[in-house]
Amino acid sequence: MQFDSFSAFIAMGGYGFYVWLSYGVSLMALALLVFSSLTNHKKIKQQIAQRQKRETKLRQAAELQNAQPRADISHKT
Amino acid sequence: MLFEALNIEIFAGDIVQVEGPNGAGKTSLLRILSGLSQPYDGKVYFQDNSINQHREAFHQDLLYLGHLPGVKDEMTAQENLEFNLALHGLNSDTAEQTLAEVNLLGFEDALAAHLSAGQHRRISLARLWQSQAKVWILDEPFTAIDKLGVEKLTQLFLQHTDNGGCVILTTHQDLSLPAERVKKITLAYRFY
Amino acid sequence: MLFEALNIEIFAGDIVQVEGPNGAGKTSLLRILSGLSQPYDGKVYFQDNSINQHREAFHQDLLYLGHLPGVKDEMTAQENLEFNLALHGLNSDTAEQTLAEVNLLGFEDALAAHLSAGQHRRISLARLWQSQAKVWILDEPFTAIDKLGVEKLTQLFLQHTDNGGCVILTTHQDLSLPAERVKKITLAYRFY
Amino acid sequence: MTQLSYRAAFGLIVKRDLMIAFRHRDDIINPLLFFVIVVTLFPLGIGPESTTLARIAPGIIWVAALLATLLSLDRLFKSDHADGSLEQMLLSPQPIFILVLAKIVAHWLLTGLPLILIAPLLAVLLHLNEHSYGALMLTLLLGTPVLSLLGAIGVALTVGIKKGGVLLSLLVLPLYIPVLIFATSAIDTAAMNLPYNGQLAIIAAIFFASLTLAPFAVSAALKVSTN
Amino acid sequence: MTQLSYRAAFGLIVKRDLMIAFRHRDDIINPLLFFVIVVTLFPLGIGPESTTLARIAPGIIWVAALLATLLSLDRLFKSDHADGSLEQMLLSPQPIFILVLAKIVAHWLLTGLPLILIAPLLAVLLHLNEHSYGALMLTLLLGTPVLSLLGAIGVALTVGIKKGGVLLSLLVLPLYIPVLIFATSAIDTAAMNLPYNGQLAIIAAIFFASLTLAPFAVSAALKVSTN
Amino acid sequence: MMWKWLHPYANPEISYHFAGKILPWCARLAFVFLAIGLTWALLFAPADYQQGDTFRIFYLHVPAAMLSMGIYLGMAIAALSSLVWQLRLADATAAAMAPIGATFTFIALITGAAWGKPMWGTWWIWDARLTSELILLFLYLGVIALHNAFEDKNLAGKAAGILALVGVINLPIIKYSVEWWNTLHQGATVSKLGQPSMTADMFWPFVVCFIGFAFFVTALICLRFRSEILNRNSMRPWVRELVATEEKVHAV
Ligand code: HEM
Ligand SMILES: Nc1ncnc2c1ncn2[C@@H]1O[C@H](COP(=O)(O)OP(=O)(O)OP(=O)(O)O)[C@@H](O)[C@H]1O
Ligand SMILES: Nc1ncnc2c1ncn2[C@@H]1O[C@H](COP(=O)(O)OP(=O)(O)OP(=O)(O)O)[C@@H](O)[C@H]1O
Ligand SMILES: [Mg+2]
Ligand SMILES: [Mg+2]
Repeated sequence: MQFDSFSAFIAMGGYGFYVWLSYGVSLMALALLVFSSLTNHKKIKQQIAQRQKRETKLRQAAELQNAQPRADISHKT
Repeated sequence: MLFEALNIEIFAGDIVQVEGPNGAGKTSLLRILSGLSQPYDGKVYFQDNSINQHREAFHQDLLYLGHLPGVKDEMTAQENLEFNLALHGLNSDTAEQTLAEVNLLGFEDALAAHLSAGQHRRISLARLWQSQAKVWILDEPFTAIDKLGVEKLTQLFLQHTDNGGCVILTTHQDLSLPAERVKKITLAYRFY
Repeated sequence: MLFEALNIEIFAGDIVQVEGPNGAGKTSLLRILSGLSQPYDGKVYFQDNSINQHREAFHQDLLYLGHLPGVKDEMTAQENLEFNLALHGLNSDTAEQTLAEVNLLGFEDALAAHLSAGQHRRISLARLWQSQAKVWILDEPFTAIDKLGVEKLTQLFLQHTDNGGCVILTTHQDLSLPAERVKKITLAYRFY
Repeated sequence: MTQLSYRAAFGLIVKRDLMIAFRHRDDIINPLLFFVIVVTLFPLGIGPESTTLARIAPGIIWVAALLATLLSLDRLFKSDHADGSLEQMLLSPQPIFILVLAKIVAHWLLTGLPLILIAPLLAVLLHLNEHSYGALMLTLLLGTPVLSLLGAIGVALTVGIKKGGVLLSLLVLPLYIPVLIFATSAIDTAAMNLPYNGQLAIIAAIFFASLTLAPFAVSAALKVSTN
Repeated sequence: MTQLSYRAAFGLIVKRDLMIAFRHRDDIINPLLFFVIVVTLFPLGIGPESTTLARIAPGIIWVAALLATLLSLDRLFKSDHADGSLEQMLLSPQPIFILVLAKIVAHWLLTGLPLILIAPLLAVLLHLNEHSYGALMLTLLLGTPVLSLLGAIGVALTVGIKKGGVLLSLLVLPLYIPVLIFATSAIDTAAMNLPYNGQLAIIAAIFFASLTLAPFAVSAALKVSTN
Repeated sequence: MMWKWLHPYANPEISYHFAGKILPWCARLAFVFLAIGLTWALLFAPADYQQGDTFRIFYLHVPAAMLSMGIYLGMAIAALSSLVWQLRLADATAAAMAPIGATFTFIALITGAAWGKPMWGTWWIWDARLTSELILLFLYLGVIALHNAFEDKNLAGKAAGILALVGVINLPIIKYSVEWWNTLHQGATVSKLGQPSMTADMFWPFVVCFIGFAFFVTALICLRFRSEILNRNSMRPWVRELVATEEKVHAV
């Protein structure tokens, strides 16, 4: 252990601002990178799922449309 | 100089088809009628007022669709329609249903950039279903629209004129409307 | 994914009309056939060679016209046509007569910027009259073209196929051709 | 059909333009990066001595800001014109004045503001005199809106012309010169620890003048160039 | 139908591009004016002392040249893409390599060459050291073609993207940095009346390398971005 | 042949799952190494006799600087193999690497600046190494911006790949030119980057940190690679099944 006390550790021999600036900004940048990578991954999955849902909706709409004329005919006969 | 001594009066209930070969001046005429271009000579009046002097009142009653659809690629189909409606002071809450009218159900959330030429056009045409403007000026509204779509549009025009509106349009296709409903203005090709 | 298990063979003498509603994928299909887009999966062959591997030989025999006319506003109608012909290795001396074919007589020296939508399109279509390419791929060639022009083009297609060429085109209008001459590929709207 | 209130029409346009920009966040970041890159080109071309750099820093930062704004001006009306939306706006029943002002405000929010935020960083890179930071920020705050307002006139005039890029800069850069001169002079004065209120006041006057006049000029220009 | 010879195809494209430019002579004059205006902004932003100006003149002239080239790059492929001619060229039976090279050559003739011709004038404005004129001209002669060649890669990559303007500068400016550095260093060396062959040789090497490699990169990029 | 061996990994589905398998291991190793390394660096490594405690910045700065260049090289190699051998997965890899490399370049710059202020008295000088690191950041940002500009990620990958390659050819030229430029008009009098006398008790924590960062990078590449694969294959049945089953798991 190089430091006698916690305050000495924070002070970093008078260079605390620079050292903690470096460590702080670096950690923040890395955290941001991890966070954005994770959310990006999730977002892509969500988009794929959403598109799938839309397609089923469309397919149902199409089936409904196809079904309708037939229903009319059966009604008449 | 494309036309000379052209004197048209258009009444509520008219469907006017401007005809003529390529380059006859149809687009130029429609742009002048809508106030986008200034005529070389002559004037356009709407309800007895010159359109230049009463711009906002005229635009309140005008719906113009030109060669370009006016659809932003960066917005979704629904956002595009909502913006268009709001800009013209219309209620934009029912945009979703209106999109269904033009067969874009399911594409509400698709960015316009991902849609085909005809689908683009449909977004801009969707406004017609909500419009309360009396005068519709449409430059080749059927471009890139498939047959069913053309049919549906034609019916809408009929309905609009029945309700006291008027439609001025150009198209190279024949309108499937009874001849007595359509007034034709034929522009000839003038060799200056 | 717009189409799956699509397997088309096109022979000399065919006029193929690709049909389908807006957004069905007609443009996408034509762009893949011409080699402008790469298919997600699958291959295009011309005379038993993959078009990607024999690009120049294929392009020697191909004439593609897309949604955009490819006409420079800064050049005159004639210069545009001459450049287009020369680029494809054709004789550009008769450009003036060819312009007459598409009814642009008198506009040879007009800058393309001063021409109407349909006249633009005509400049790019003029190449068809000179083309010696076997395969014509045309995306909505009749856009903005008036009725007489459509008729004339249709006759040209017939003539081209009679001489052993083939035409692949999309259009939302009906072709005024005997049904047995036209093969149709109908793309349905696939809900994926 | 109801006539929108002016506030509502203004908000509608601003919201739309911001939305479009945020869809492609790069639209906001790229002009900024351009600003940074242009500033770094100068030390590379001129040499690394910090005294020379400090001497010319205000000029370089301001010239780079002018150029970055210039390049971003296209966003104002060009793409709206190309896809026909501008035509629709001109034909809407809203006063053109409001639409134009809204578009200019959105443009400043998307380019001017980020420039101001990143400027101190560039000042560090160029070893700007430490007394000058305040003046740099203040001149940018008052000056960048002027760039958007005057730029809008240029774009409106050239919107119908296909290759407007360079023509636009020819029209607009001369209009920017007064702002450039007073702003850099304010920063230089500040470096000597002297008061620079005079220059600031002039820039403020230019700002208010262009705020009231530019929208009218733009409306008129748009009507002409979409004819 | 005959396959055009490579020379004929090359000539056809160059002739066409020159013709289009001469129709709108503004296309040639505007980048030049931009160059001049940007250079004159600096004395306005920095102050008129001739020693400072002379010191920074090579850097400013070269940076302005980079920016002027950058703004003119749009002409290379953008408008051809917008009206469909690029598609037609890619589908022609000519090798893409030739077409691309021809377009780049035409671009240099229309922008690089005029820049070189007007540069001495600007050098006078900025009080450039009189020993440096030769070096300025030589570096521009060897350097501006590199700007066109590398720029073409950037335009080809962004041609399909709507708002490519600023993006393009992001891609291209970093690639321009070596030319900027060697050129200004050559001019500075010349000002001290020392030989600057070394720097010239390096610029020449960069020129030949990009002349042989850039057209391939451009062809590949065009195929991707028009897909 | 090598291709035979590589073949299964050219299949997106297999490589997606492969990346998924090694991801947690890399993440754990990264965590362990970084925890040890950074604690060591901050608490136990001795202060430099000249630079004092600012030397603790070294343990972030140098790994970040080295990785920033290494990742660019890796990206360019991936881009080359994608162009030459048409490996679609390779440009997914390249695309995955760009934001990571940019972040490390940014860290190298910030830590360098924060080190420079106490040591040289200024945040920034136009030194060769510093300048070329800044330009490297621009090159990364260009690749990322280009990649973002394309909607179709297959095209985006190809375009960004071409740019990355052009950039890598330029990188040595840029580096060389910046050095040349700087030695020629060197005016600043600040001390050059001092070659620190490395003792073992400074060297080992550095090595541990470096290994930790390397694992961290690998884990992130795996993660982003997986996203890229999903994005490019969103129409494939296996992706749809995968997403659908995960959706169900979430719903329950
Ligand atoms: C913004 C400022 C700085 C930047 C961009 C920067 C960049 C770099 C780069 C690119 C490397 C090369 C890594 C490699 O060779 O693999 C490096 C290494 C290094 N830097 Fe910095 N640096 C900066 C400031 C500083 C400062 C202020 C110091 C110390 C006083 C410093 C000390 C070192 C050391 C000791 C190395 C390792 C040298 C070696 O063994 O290769 N750097 N830096
Ligand atoms: N850039 C794109 N990105 C994603 N999807 C697209 C893109 N362009 C088109 N599409 C989709 O591909 C489908 C087919 O488009 P295409 O342009 O081929 O249609 P089309 O049959 O030519 O229609 P139209 O008759 O309207 O011209 C459309 O449903 C559209 O949603
Ligand atoms: N910008 C212009 N400058 C000069 N003349 C023009 C300009 N635009 C069009 N013209 C001329 O005006 C005439 C009419 O053009 P317009 O676009 O109105 O035709 P159109 O009837 O709409 O044709 P199309 O059916 O092809 O769309 C054309 O003959 C054209 O030569
Ligand atoms: Mg017309
Ligand atoms: Mg289509």
